[in-house]
Amino acid sequence: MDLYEYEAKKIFAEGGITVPPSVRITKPEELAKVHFGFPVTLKVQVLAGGRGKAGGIKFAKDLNEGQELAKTLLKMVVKDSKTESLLVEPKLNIKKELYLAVTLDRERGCAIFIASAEGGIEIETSDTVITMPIPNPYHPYVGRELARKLGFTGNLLVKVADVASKLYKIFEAKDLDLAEVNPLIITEGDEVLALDGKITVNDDALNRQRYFDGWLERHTMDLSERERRSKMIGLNLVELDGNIGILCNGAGLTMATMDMVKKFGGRPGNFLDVGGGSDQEKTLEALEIVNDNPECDVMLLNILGGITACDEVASALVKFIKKYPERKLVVRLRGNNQDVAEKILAESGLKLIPDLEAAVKEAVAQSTSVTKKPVGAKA
Amino acid sequence: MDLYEYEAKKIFAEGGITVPPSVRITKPEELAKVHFGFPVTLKVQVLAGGRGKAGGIKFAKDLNEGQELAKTLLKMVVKDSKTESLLVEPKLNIKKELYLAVTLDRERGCAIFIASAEGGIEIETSDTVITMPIPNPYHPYVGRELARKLGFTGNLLVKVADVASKLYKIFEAKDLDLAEVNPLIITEGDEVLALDGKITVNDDALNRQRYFDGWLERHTMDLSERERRSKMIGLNLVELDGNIGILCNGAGLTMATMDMVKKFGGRPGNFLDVGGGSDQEKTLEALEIVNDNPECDVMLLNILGGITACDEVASALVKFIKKYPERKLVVRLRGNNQDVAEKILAESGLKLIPDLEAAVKEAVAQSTSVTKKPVGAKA
Amino acid sequence: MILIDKNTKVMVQGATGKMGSSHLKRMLAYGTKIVAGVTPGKGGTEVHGVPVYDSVKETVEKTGATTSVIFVPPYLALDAGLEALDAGVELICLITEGIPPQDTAKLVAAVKEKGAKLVGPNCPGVITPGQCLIGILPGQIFSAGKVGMISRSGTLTYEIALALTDAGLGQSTCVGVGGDPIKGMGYQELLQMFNDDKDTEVIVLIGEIGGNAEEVAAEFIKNNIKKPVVGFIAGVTAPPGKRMGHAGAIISGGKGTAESKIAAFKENGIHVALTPSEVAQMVAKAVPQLVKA
Amino acid sequence: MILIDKNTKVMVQGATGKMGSSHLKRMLAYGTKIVAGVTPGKGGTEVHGVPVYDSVKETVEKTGATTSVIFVPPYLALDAGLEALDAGVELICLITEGIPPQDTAKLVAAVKEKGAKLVGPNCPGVITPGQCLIGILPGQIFSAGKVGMISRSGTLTYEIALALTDAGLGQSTCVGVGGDPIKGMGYQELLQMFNDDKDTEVIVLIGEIGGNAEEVAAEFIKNNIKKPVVGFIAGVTAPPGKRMGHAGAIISGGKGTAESKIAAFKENGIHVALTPSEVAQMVAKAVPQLVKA
Repeated sequence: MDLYEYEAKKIFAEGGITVPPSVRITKPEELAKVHFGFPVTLKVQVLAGGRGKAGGIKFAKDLNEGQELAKTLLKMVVKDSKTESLLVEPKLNIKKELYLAVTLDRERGCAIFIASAEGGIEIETSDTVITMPIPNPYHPYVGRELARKLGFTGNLLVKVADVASKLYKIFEAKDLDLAEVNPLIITEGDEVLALDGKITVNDDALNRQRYFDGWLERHTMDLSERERRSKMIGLNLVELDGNIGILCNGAGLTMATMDMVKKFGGRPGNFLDVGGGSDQEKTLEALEIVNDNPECDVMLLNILGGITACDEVASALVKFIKKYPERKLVVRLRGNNQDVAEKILAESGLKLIPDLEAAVKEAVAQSTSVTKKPVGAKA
Repeated sequence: MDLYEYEAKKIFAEGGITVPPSVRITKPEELAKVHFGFPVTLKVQVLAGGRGKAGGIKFAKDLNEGQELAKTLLKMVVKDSKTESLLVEPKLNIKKELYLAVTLDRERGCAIFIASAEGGIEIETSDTVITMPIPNPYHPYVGRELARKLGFTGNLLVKVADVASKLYKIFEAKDLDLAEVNPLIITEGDEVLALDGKITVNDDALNRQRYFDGWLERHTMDLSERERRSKMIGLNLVELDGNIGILCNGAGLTMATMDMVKKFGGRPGNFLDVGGGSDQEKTLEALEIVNDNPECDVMLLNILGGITACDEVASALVKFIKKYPERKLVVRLRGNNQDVAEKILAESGLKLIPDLEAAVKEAVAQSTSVTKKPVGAKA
Repeated sequence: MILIDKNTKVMVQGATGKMGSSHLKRMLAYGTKIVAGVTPGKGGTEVHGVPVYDSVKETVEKTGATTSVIFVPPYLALDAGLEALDAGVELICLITEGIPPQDTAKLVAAVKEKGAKLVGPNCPGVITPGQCLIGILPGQIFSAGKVGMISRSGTLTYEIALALTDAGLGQSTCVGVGGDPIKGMGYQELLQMFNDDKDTEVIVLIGEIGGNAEEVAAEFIKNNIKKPVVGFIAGVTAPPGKRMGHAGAIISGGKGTAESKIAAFKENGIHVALTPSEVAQMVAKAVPQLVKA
Repeated sequence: MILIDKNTKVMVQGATGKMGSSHLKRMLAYGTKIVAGVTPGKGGTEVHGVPVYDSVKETVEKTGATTSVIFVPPYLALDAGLEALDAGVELICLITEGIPPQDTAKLVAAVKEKGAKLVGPNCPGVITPGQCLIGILPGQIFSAGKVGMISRSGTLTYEIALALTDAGLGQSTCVGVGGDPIKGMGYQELLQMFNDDKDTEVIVLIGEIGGNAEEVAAEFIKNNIKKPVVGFIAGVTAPPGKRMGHAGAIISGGKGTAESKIAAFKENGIHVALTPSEVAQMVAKAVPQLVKA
């Protein structure tokens, strides 16, 4: 779960990291609440990255200019991500900017610091980046070593090290995937502040992080309606721009099926993994979600019944096809209880194709031949 | 710092360990506040152990009997420890009693569980005791292994393990020297409750355990006035029943000096370690405390000036002897700046004995010859 | 074969739960030597005829089990894994999905310290066909032979195993390493084991988008692996920035694409198949002597 | 000699504090090879002519120091100790008093894991007379010779060293293990080192009330130590249940009495002295050839 900048900063502040004073507004007239005087910075609160480049950060010299800017900014959409509010902060005198983040490193299998003495950068493409594995349990000397490697000495070494330690503590205590301060700034007065930040909470930890209870819903507002629906019932849907609706069991098999669709000349319309051991009801819900995509011309169902019973899937299919008799449907089923499934499907006129490549080719053929028409439920 | 039972139980409850309902009273009439009905158990809240044997735990069948008992109990003193209040609890139906504690083990250098399937016992003398080292960081399987070794199965295994895990978490989070539940009881309904408990907070951790801010003063009320005074200025005084007041630098040397006093026929009146590198002022305060003991006939000062400068000590002695010219004082000084000290002392008529055994023998000789008389400050 | 064989003594942690008990039954039916189940508080009972104990330590003492398959819920998995390690279990197969990765990181560190082995989490398990199956793999799809398989995926592995079996190419051992970003055994360790295994003649490596493990493995293969390797990468059509089912399957910051992985394979002399049936064809071509008449 | 000699390169953690800097000066004056001080944020400065660095790692890289004496405040000691360990320091001498014992326990565990050595906490340090002094011991009291000393106490050690020096009995190395209940090196490890040290001919063991380390050591001496041992126990007159200065010096539950320790010494053939000067007499008697003319 990605958090908004203002939420990340609240968490930083609770963890002892200094952030600038700020006011969050959702209407231009609320700008009058600003207590720290002008000029100010106005920043759109969106979940997508690249907000600055997209024009989502503006400076206003007075209230008038600020309110004019706020009107436009509040309506802004950055990479499909809607502006939730604006964060207003004073313009600060910056002496130096840094990048500082904690995340999990796949290769090392542990948390790491990622840092750079250049701030506000695209960390993926910078060549001034330092990474440092973090031992568990954490001890403050690790943060000091990081500050030293960043080239700090004296008081600033101690202060930057302190921020690093606090950032790790937040990362650990809140089960984050990412705790990023970018930039961490040093003011003319040698104050160290988090000027902007990003936090990603690990989705699997949400049920034990009571702090985030009830947060998920308002952090999924950038998802499509079907993606949200899937998320709520525990299915993983990713929408694509093709016309073959795909439904498989298992993430790897779903991706491989999409890839084969493309290889044989088709265009996958989505990724949908119904997971292992899904029952009739869940399979039916998944079928409905794929069906609801207006771009979907053909549906390709690929179930390798290792643990999943093919007959359960077949029964769901029969119900589905009764409701949507005009839906083009290519079914590949193989594995557990395949023979029973075959019989069930034959009765409702559905052909089962046990060979995966044959099934994919059939779906592609149907998708390129169909004339587009809406497929609704049977009246 | 030892806590009262009611404080320990409050901490247990905050840590998720079930304790019986209770009411704490400081006056007999407050017994009317009891909300769980009679019969009840009345327990004196004292810092000393052995309260039960001393008659500090009584049962009352009704309010009348309870108030009568409370009157007596509130005045009770157990091993020099004054009753601070009474804890009133319902009488429970006990199916089984256990002993369960977490403490640090010197030999293994880590925390350990100490447990016994017999509760309410003198753990030092019991032969049914299980000890188990606790890994750091802690994980709940350790508690389950303990419960299993105690002979539990089924639901009780899970419940007792859960109490063990919570007890360790409290021990760690609060920097305790000892977290003891004795007895931990199992009721007829298989509820697991801490019926009595003892907590010792590590004194060195008090400055980082904000929870205990301000607790120290009311937990030292069993100390003598001079022991408290010493504690407040960071000196370690232990009062004994002899008549030779002892003041040394270093704990080991102080004990060795006491031992020599005894070996040569004298009776040490106290243990007082002024510590390493004490200055004039602190040395003077220490001299005053020893001097204030009415049993003290002779004072023996033994300073081995490794780091401590002998001349600093000598200057303090000169001031002291001006204030208390009649005080019998044997001074052994050796080490750093011994020559300067010797000169300073000679001027005020004090003889310095560099040999330890000679000094101890001199103090013993003086202590057995003096006629007792109070030594006050010079008018 | 590697990791497990017909003599491997296996316990199941979380044996009395719904998933644990149903897979315990399947594993038993397959012939796996399941010697015990472990569920705290259920000691003394039985699951499908297998005795249940309260702790791993007790289980190890009483049964000599050296391997544990774990089915406990996500937030209890770290504790279960550490309990197994502490009791001296040598191989842990962690099936559970949805473990917070900081927990996994702690378990991985402990596994390294003890010199034990961890497969998973979020994995289908390990099978040495005809001898031993631990986890949730469908045994009937696999057949004994000389192909070693390593995969980040579950059903895709079955699909490829099916293609191999259909083509008469049995497997020595198949290891599903799991779809999480932080995990136990990785490609290199297993590649080395298959390289050193006399029963394996060719290795199939099934990767997917996310991270750079395949790129690293490709170079490792070039420098260390003497046996032919056939690779497959899922996710050519996956869009960037979206998690594709597995926690670890995500292209982020332009890294972890299928193109990059396929290129790395090709540069390092690894055959790359584009469909499951192509995997079987390439294996057959690489080691024609393996194909059963 | 054991642990330290004239070639030992020593750093001082907490070198710019009041205690750290004054003892750094004393150690330098004694001849100890102090190569650096460490204080985060003070890197680039000097203390008594010795360069100060910001981290132990940097210090090790730049000076090759293998030993660290730590003077930081109690709540920072665990971090300082772990920093030293992580940077590869082999011997840590932790002077700081008042460290919460759960912190010490964590440090002791890390020391064991790394195979390093820890003396202290709450200890006076170590001296190999005439060669190297680390800690706060008064160097002028000691003299070079063949007596190895191990002690839980500070000034009592000086008293006994003084008696030995006065009697012409110099010391090979003296180690103050510290007065805390949880600590680094203990009697057995040091006894073994002195036993194996060609420069040591007799060992003086200075114990005190609290715990049972002396009882355990007594049996260890009987079974393993070939050199004569003279023991001394402080606290014969200490009352039960009272902490006598040192955190570890307490008789509790009837355990840890001086009587018990003295009895254990005697039962295991260890000479027991009752006063500091008696220690010197017993050493002289045990190894008369050592007494200087």
